[in-house]
Formats: sequence, structure tokens, C-alpha cells
Amino acid sequence: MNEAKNDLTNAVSNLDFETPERPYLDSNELIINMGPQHPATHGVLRVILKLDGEKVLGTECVIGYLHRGVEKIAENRTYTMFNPYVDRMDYVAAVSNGLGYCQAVEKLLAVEAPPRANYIRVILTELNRIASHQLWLGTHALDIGAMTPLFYTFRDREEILKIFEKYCGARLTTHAFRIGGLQYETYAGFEKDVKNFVAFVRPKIDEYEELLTGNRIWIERTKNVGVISAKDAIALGVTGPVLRASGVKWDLRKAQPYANYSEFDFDIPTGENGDTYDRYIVRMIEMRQSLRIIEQAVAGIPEGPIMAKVPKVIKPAVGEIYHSIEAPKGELGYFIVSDGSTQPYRVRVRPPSFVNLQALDIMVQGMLVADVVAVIGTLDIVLGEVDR
Amino acid sequence: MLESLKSFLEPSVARTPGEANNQLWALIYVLIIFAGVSVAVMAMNWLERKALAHFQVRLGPMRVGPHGLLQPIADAVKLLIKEDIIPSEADKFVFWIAPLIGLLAAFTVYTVVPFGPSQAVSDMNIGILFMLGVSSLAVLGVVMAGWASNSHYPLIGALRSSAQMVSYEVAMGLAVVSAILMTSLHGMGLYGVSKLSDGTGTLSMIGIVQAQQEQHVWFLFKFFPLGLIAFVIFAIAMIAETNRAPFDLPEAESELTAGFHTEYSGLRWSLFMLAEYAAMIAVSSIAVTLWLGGWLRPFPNLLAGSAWDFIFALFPGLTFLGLGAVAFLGTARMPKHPYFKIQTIGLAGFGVVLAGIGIILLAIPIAAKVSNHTLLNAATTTLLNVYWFVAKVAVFMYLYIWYRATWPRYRFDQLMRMGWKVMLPISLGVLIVTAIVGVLL
Amino acid sequence: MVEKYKRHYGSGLDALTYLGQNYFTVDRSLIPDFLKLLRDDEQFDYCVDITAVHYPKREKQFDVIWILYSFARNERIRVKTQISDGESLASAVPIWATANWLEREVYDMFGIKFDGHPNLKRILLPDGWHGFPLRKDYGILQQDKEWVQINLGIESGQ
Amino acid sequence: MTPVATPFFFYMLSGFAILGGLLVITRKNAVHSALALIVTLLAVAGLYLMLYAPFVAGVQIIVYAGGIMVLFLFVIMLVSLERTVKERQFNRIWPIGLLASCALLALFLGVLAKGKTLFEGRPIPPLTESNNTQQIGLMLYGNYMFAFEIASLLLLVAILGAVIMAKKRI
Repeated sequence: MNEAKNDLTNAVSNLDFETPERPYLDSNELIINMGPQHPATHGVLRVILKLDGEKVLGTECVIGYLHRGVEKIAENRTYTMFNPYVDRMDYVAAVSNGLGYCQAVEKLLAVEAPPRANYIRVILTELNRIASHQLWLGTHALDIGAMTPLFYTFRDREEILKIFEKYCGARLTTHAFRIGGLQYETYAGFEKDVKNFVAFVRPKIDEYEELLTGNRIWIERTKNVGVISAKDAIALGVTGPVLRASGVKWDLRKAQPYANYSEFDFDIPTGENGDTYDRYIVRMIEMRQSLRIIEQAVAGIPEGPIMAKVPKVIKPAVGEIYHSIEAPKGELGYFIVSDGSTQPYRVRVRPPSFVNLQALDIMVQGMLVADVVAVIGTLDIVLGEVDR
Repeated sequence: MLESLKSFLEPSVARTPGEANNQLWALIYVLIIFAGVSVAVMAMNWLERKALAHFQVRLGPMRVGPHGLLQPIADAVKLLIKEDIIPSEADKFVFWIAPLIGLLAAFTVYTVVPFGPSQAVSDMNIGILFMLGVSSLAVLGVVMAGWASNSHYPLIGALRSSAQMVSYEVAMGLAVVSAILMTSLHGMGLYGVSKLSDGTGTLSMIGIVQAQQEQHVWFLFKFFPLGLIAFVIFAIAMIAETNRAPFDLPEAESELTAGFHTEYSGLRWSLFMLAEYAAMIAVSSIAVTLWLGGWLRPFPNLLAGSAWDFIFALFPGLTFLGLGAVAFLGTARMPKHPYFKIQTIGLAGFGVVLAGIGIILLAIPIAAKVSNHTLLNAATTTLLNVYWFVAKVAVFMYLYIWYRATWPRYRFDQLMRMGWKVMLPISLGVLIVTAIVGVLL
Repeated sequence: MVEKYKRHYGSGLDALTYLGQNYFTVDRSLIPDFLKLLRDDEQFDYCVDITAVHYPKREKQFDVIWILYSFARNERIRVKTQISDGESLASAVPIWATANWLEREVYDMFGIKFDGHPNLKRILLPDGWHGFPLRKDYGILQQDKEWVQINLGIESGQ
Repeated sequence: MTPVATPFFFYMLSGFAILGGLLVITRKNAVHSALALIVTLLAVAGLYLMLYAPFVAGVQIIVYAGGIMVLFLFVIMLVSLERTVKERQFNRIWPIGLLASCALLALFLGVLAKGKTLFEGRPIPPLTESNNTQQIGLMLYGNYMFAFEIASLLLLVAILGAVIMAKKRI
């Protein structure tokens, strides 16, 4: 208890924001501790807010409550053994994490996954992107006070999880990919399921938009809230939909295509103002674009092997590699250093949530408490990935 | 005793217990209203959970009783036996008294709510003023709770609440005044103004409804669209006054965890909830009284005559029969598994109770029609008055749930801006235009 | 580009490629200037990541790595430098704002200090923690027993 | 209608008013003082009711207890409480305070002593309760129109002043 108190004062003393001299009525500056147990911090994020009334003077994020030392674990596991661990970082987009890791190791080994594996990887990853965005939308809307979208999105996300479960037996931490390709062939009816899902979810996305996009309160709550300019976004290393909403048309799937994204036709949505509303619109369009990719991919799955020729014991040559993919939250990078043994010498994960969260402070300066909640939601952080 | 009973059921006497200075009857009325509101709050609790659930593609409570019908009782028992925690740093006395003040304010308001021309505890000649005044005291409970908890989230909730209620009370009051203004015009119909009257209106709740009866129009439609605008302003302000979505900032759970009642638990917390729902019903009854003709049935003048009276008199019974039919439908759709046997029986029993009430309520007007007995006639009238009033209030209750399921929450500054820059000027404008129209027309 | 900088800096800089990925190894003394040059003249305006690798057997124990990206050139580059334990580096926060948390994490995990960092303290681990977990001499089961005992009240310290 | 204005209620309400007033000045905690003030105001509203002035009573509740006191509480909560608790409660200007209260007391005693001559001995005819509001309206907009307008002008000036003072800080 005592320790916690000290901790708070320490953290706050670092918030040395200027306060104007107030000779007359001195309204108290309130220090509020939001989290780690708070309905709107999406996990165990703790934000210390310095408030003047309801106006935010400064914030300080305290993270690490979910720190599991993933990078340290990686150094003590073989390449194959570490694969399931990456799913536990961004647990709402586990498939993307797996894709990034597997491809990084494949790059280090200089092998290439066969085309059929790539197609299935793309389908699953894009499904996962939709699932992640749906979860984001539900919780974000709930933060802003709209209860109902949460249940709609979770209902529809369930269909994706069912496909995952049928494919690999797991719903959340799927461990769907292996280094060099896939372990499992698709189940019978996979393609039909995916096609059905695409047909099913299109009108559902319209349904979400009906509830929110034109809603006056929603617009008022999100327009010009948490604005970040393209310049600031780049300087802060913000990636993903947050960067695109600021007007930077940059998506790793297009900029440096991995897997076989170059074969598909899709658009990169961008916003103009870089506010919460634009980020919302960008993500909604991204969901539709993902559906487009899935449609193309599922129509063109080639026959063939699903696993490349990878040695039983993975022992990459001495060297290092950085590989990054466009995860639902932004650029997810893996920096792997090999010393020639079966265990990676060092695995560094470049987590999009962690870097994006850094932008919270400048996004909420001068805003109100309610906006802090909206901005945390719009950054779409997953604490498992922030803390690793 | 019977004479006394008759005298109060007789609509021609049309006296409230307060007016007749009959303390015993007043007490009985108070007890009936207290019980009725408490039951209504429980029903509302169940209804909100169920309706909200169905808005959100889920089922809501299903375990406690058939379709969760006993859930409110289970909740109440749980809250009663829960540990009552008072934070050690809290201001004990204020913390203790805060929920009581809210509750007191919410229930005192019902003194003047007119369920019929004589079905009110008392008919004060400042009725509406009394209602607004007492319901404005409810904010004190919220503010005291927030402050006494000695914690930051409740404090912010209390600050929001006080600012919000004070701002919206102004617009609300002006909207009410424009309705009161209409009571002074004695003409008939939508734009009717009579030069013959002395032009004095009334603040009495019963008087306001009677004015609508005399003018043959609900004030909602009077001077269309002026009455409608004032009503809409009131309808918005009353949501803000009762801290309900989308104006539930004082208890916004995603920002302030639970706002002013963060530190409350168990019984004390349930008192806040009781007060909130009671206040919702109370402000809805103000709206019904002022704009929707209170206890008047639809078209009391256009569709006048004993035949129409009789047809409308069947409504309460038919409503309950309908509810009973819904319950039976539910029974029929229950799974046939033995596990659901008790629930099926329970639901059927509930349906029987509802249908029984429906039959009794049907029987009363029919018997009155046939026998034309004074007492039966009086009972029919009372029944109808209360029925139509409650039915109108129920519509508002449903709207409350609907709003909550649909809209995101406003932000504090937006709420304030809307209160002061939109609602206040419009209500002021409506008031002035109403006055001008009333004088010139 | 590489030639230009090689000429300019001489032996302090080396450009290498592995598996199609380019990286510079530079001397520690060049650090803030060279990074600034990359941002200003070569448009590497996006600092993807800052991290470190520990080689306990080397004299200069740490590799510190900046991963940079240029939107204009659609190109990635890594800058690598070696420092020994106890030495500090100039902070990149004035160059890329994103370096703030990334450097804090490097400090948290490796104990590498960055001069001129506005708020260099632990980020993932609690403030009072002893030891730097991603160093190779820090065991995977190791914990700061003292911290656990004081703050969590767990006597065994595990 | 039987009168509710019994001496019992009068003494009870006055007792509440005085008790509340005493608590207002003796409580160290500003919020407690404000709450005590609300008790006083409500008691005074009750006294108005006993004088058959329900409109004034209602307005007293709405404006003072419901509106102004909530704003008071709002301000008190915003301002640092810890500091006010530490500060001295009374400013020690005893002589002036004593003088003022003595003068007030003398005034009251004078009224009490001369009461018989100031007011006629007969009981005031009870006002009809039903048109109380109308009477107030007629009074305000008839006899006292000028005073009413002056008061509203005064309030307008006060509002402007408050806005200007607040604007300076921003």
C-alpha cells in the first residue's frame, strides 16, 4: 500500500507541466489514477492523469503489469518452441503475430513458404484482422458509451473464431502457422465456410456503421478528438490505422509486400484529420478491404504442398534479420539474431501497440477525461503486446 | 367507512385526500403509491434488462424464474444482505445520509402526481413548482455522495452531476412554463384562444390536465409546433436530470468507473438505484401531465359518448389479457425437457395471474355498464384514469431503455454547450412565442 | 550514399548487407550526428525500433541497433554500434520522438544509459527492480527477491 | 381547510432554521456548513408555507436549495478543502461584530416592544391559497414593476461582472 503511494508521487513528479499562476480562486489540480483496474483501459494499463477540473494537463502511462519476458523466453527456447509464445502477445490478433514470426525465421533460413500455404496464411490473417477490428470497434464504442455495437461485433467475431477452431482447434491463440508453411491442410468445407462468412459479415459491417457513422453524438465525441498530425505520427513512430488516418498512405502489405499480398487487389484507406473519427472510418474500410482480399484469396487457392523443405532441427546460420508485417495494430516487426545454434540468440519484437501508446500523451493534452477514454480506445492497444 | 370509501371514489366529488383534509386516506394513498412505485421500479429493472438484452442480441436474465421474472427479487435480496462498506476515509454522516436524500426527494415528488382528477395525495396549487423544486433536491444526494466518498472518481461524478442538473433545470423550467402558459388560454382546439376568460392559468397538476380537457387538446399539439418543441426540450432535459444515457455522465462507467456511487455497495447502492428509477418515473409523469393529457384517454372529446367510453374502458382488461397471452405463448415455447418443468409451470401460473387480473379488469367496466351501480362506475373511472396515466408513463420508460441501447454518451463540454447554447435559447424562444401567440391570436 | 559516408567518416563506419538487408556499423562516437544525418539528408524519418543485444564475452558487450525506415525511399536500414558495459550513448529523442519509450525499454532490459533522455527510468519493470533481465548473465528464473518480498509480501521471493 | 399553521410547526421550523444557522458558522468543514445552510433554507421555505405563501416557498426550494446551494457545493468542492480546514475560522473583529449584532438585536427588540402599535391587533385575514401565484404576479408586474426591473438590471450587471472576472483568468 505504502509502496503504491510512493510510486504514484514519483510518477507525478515527472509530470512537470507548467501551470499558470492563479492568485485568486485556486481550483485544485486533481491527480487521478486510471487503472490498472478500470473498465476503459483495455486491460492493465495504468494512466496517471493530471487534471484541472476535467481538462487533462498531462498523462503518464505506467505499463508492465502484464510483462512476461517474452523476449527472454525466446532466448531459452528453440525456434520452433517459441512459435506458440508469439500468439500470447497480441492475443486478439494471434495469427498475425504467428505470420510475422514464421516469416522472419523463414527469411533467416532463406526458405519460402509454398504458394498454397501463403494463400491460406493470407486468408487466416485477414480474417484475424477483421476479428481484431471488430473487437476494437465493440470496446471502443462501449468506451464512448454505445453499448450495443459490442454485442453485435462479438456475435460476428464468433463466426471467425469458429473458422479458426475448425481449422486448428484453437480460437484465440491459434498457433496456426509453422516455420516453412502450415502444419494442417484445410478441413473439408473451409472454402465454403470462408465464403459464407464473407457474405454474412458484409451486411453486418453496414449494420455497425448504421449505428455509429452518422450518429450525431458519435460524431461529436470522435471528430477532432485525439488529433495527431502526419508529422507527429511519423516522429512518434505510430503505424497502422492510426498513421493512415493522419493521411499517410502507408501499408506494409503494399509498401513491402510479404507473403503473396502483391497478388491481390485492395485499397489502402486514409483519413485526413487524424482524429478519432477518421481512425474509425479507416478501420471500417479496412474491414471491407480485408473481405476483398479474402474473396480473391479463397477463389484462387492453388493446389500443392503446404510445407516448404525445412530441416527438422532449425539451425539458421549466424546472422540477423528484421522482418515486419502489417498487423491489425500497425507494424509488427521481429528482429532475430542467430548465433548458429538451435535457439535464437536474441528476439526483439517491435510491438505496434507499445509504440502507438506513446502517442497517447500528446493526443490527449488539453482534452477532457472522456476523451482520454476515447483515445485509449482508438489507439487499439492490447496490453499483452505492450508489456510482452 | 363505506360512505367514506364511496365519497373518495365518486368522481363528481373529485377531491384529493389533501383537499378533503382526510389524513387516513392520505396515508393510504401514500402507502399505495409507495408500494406501486417500488413494484414499478422492480418491474422496470426487469424490463430494462430484458429489453436491453434483446436490443443487443442476447437473452438477459433467464435463470431466476421463467424468463428471469424473479430476477429483481433475487437482486433485491442480494443487495439487502450484501456487506455495507463505508470507506474509512469517508465523511461518515454525509455518506450515510446521501442516498436517503436522493430517495426522499424522488418519492416526495409523488405527493402531487395526479393519477386521476382525485387520485393524488394532494393537489397543491403550486403542484408543478413543488415537483420541480423537490426533484431538484435529488442532486444534493448525488453531490453529497460524491463528496463524502472522499475519492476522486465520485468527486468528479458529483461535480459533473451538479453542473449538469443546474444547467438542464433552467431549460426544463422554461419548457414547463410555456406549458403552464397554455393553461391560461381557454379556447378550444389546436390554436384556440378565448378572450372571454380572465386569463389566469394554474400551477396545479390536476388543473393542468383539466385545462387540457377543457381546451380539447393535449398541450403537445397546442399551437403546433410550439407545444411539441417545448415537450421535446423537456424530454431531453429530463433524461439529463435523471442521469440516464446518453447523459449519464455522472456515472459514466467507462470514464469514472461508476461515478458518484463508486464507493457505495449493498443496500445503500440499491437506494441510489431505487431513487434513480423512481425519479425517472416521476419526471415522466410530469411530462405526461403537462403535455400528454395526464389521465385523459385518447380523444376524450372527439370520440365522446357512452359507447366510446365503454370501448376505451375495455383497454386495461385487454392489456392484461394480452400480457397473459404472451406468457402462455412463452409457456408453449418452453423446452419440453423435465429440467424446465418448474419454470414452465411458473410461467403458466404467471400467465394465469395476468389473465385473471385482465378478466377482473374487464369485468368491472362490463358490470358497471350493465348494472350502472355508482360504486362500480366510480371504480371503472378510477381504473381508467390510473391505467391511461400509467400507460403513458410506460411509453417513456421504454424510451429510456431505447435511448440507452442506441446512443453513445455525450462528453461533458458538449452536454453543457447543448444545455446552454441550444436548449436554453430554444426554450426561451418557445416561451416568448407562446406568450405572443396566446395574446395576439 | 554508402560511399559518401565512408569517405566522410573513414574507418568509423562500415556498410554491410545480410540477406538483402542493409546495415551500418558505426563507431559509438558518431552516434547522434550520424543518425541525425540519416534523418535529415537521407529522409529516414521513421525510427522503427531501438534495441540491443548482449554479448558478454566481448570486450564491448553491447550491440545497440537502430532500425530506420524512409517513407520516401521505401527502404529500411539498420544502424549498429558497439559499447561496453557502463558506457552511455547519446539519446535519439531529439531526432525521433518515438525513441523515448524505446530507449527506456533498452535501459530497462539492458541497463544502457542514454544521455539527454528526458525521463530515463524503467518502463516495463517496476521502478525499484534490480538487474537487467535481457542480459545474458541474468537467468530466466531469476527474480529480484528483495523487491518481491517488500512489494508483494511473498516470503520466498519467488 | 384546517390551518396547518400551528404553533408547534412554527417552533419546530424556527428551531431547525436557527440550528442550521448555528451549524453554518460553527462547522469547520465548508461542505458541512453548506449542508446546514440547506437545512436552514428548507426550514425557511416551510415558514413561508405557513404564511400561506406557497409560491414563495416553492421558489425558495427551487432557487436556493436546488440551484444556488448546488453551485455553492460545486465551488466548495473545487476549492482545496484541506487548506480551508486549517485556516482560522473566524476573523477576530469582535468589537465590530458585537456592535452589529447588538444593533440588530436592539432593532428586533424595538419592533417587538412597539409591535402592538405598528401592527393592528386584529388577526390578518387568511389569504386565499388558491390564487396566491396570481397575486404575486399581479404585484410584481403591477405595483412593483419598477423595483422588479431594477432588480433584474442589477442581476444583469452582476452576471456581466462575473463573466468579465472569469474571463480574465482564461
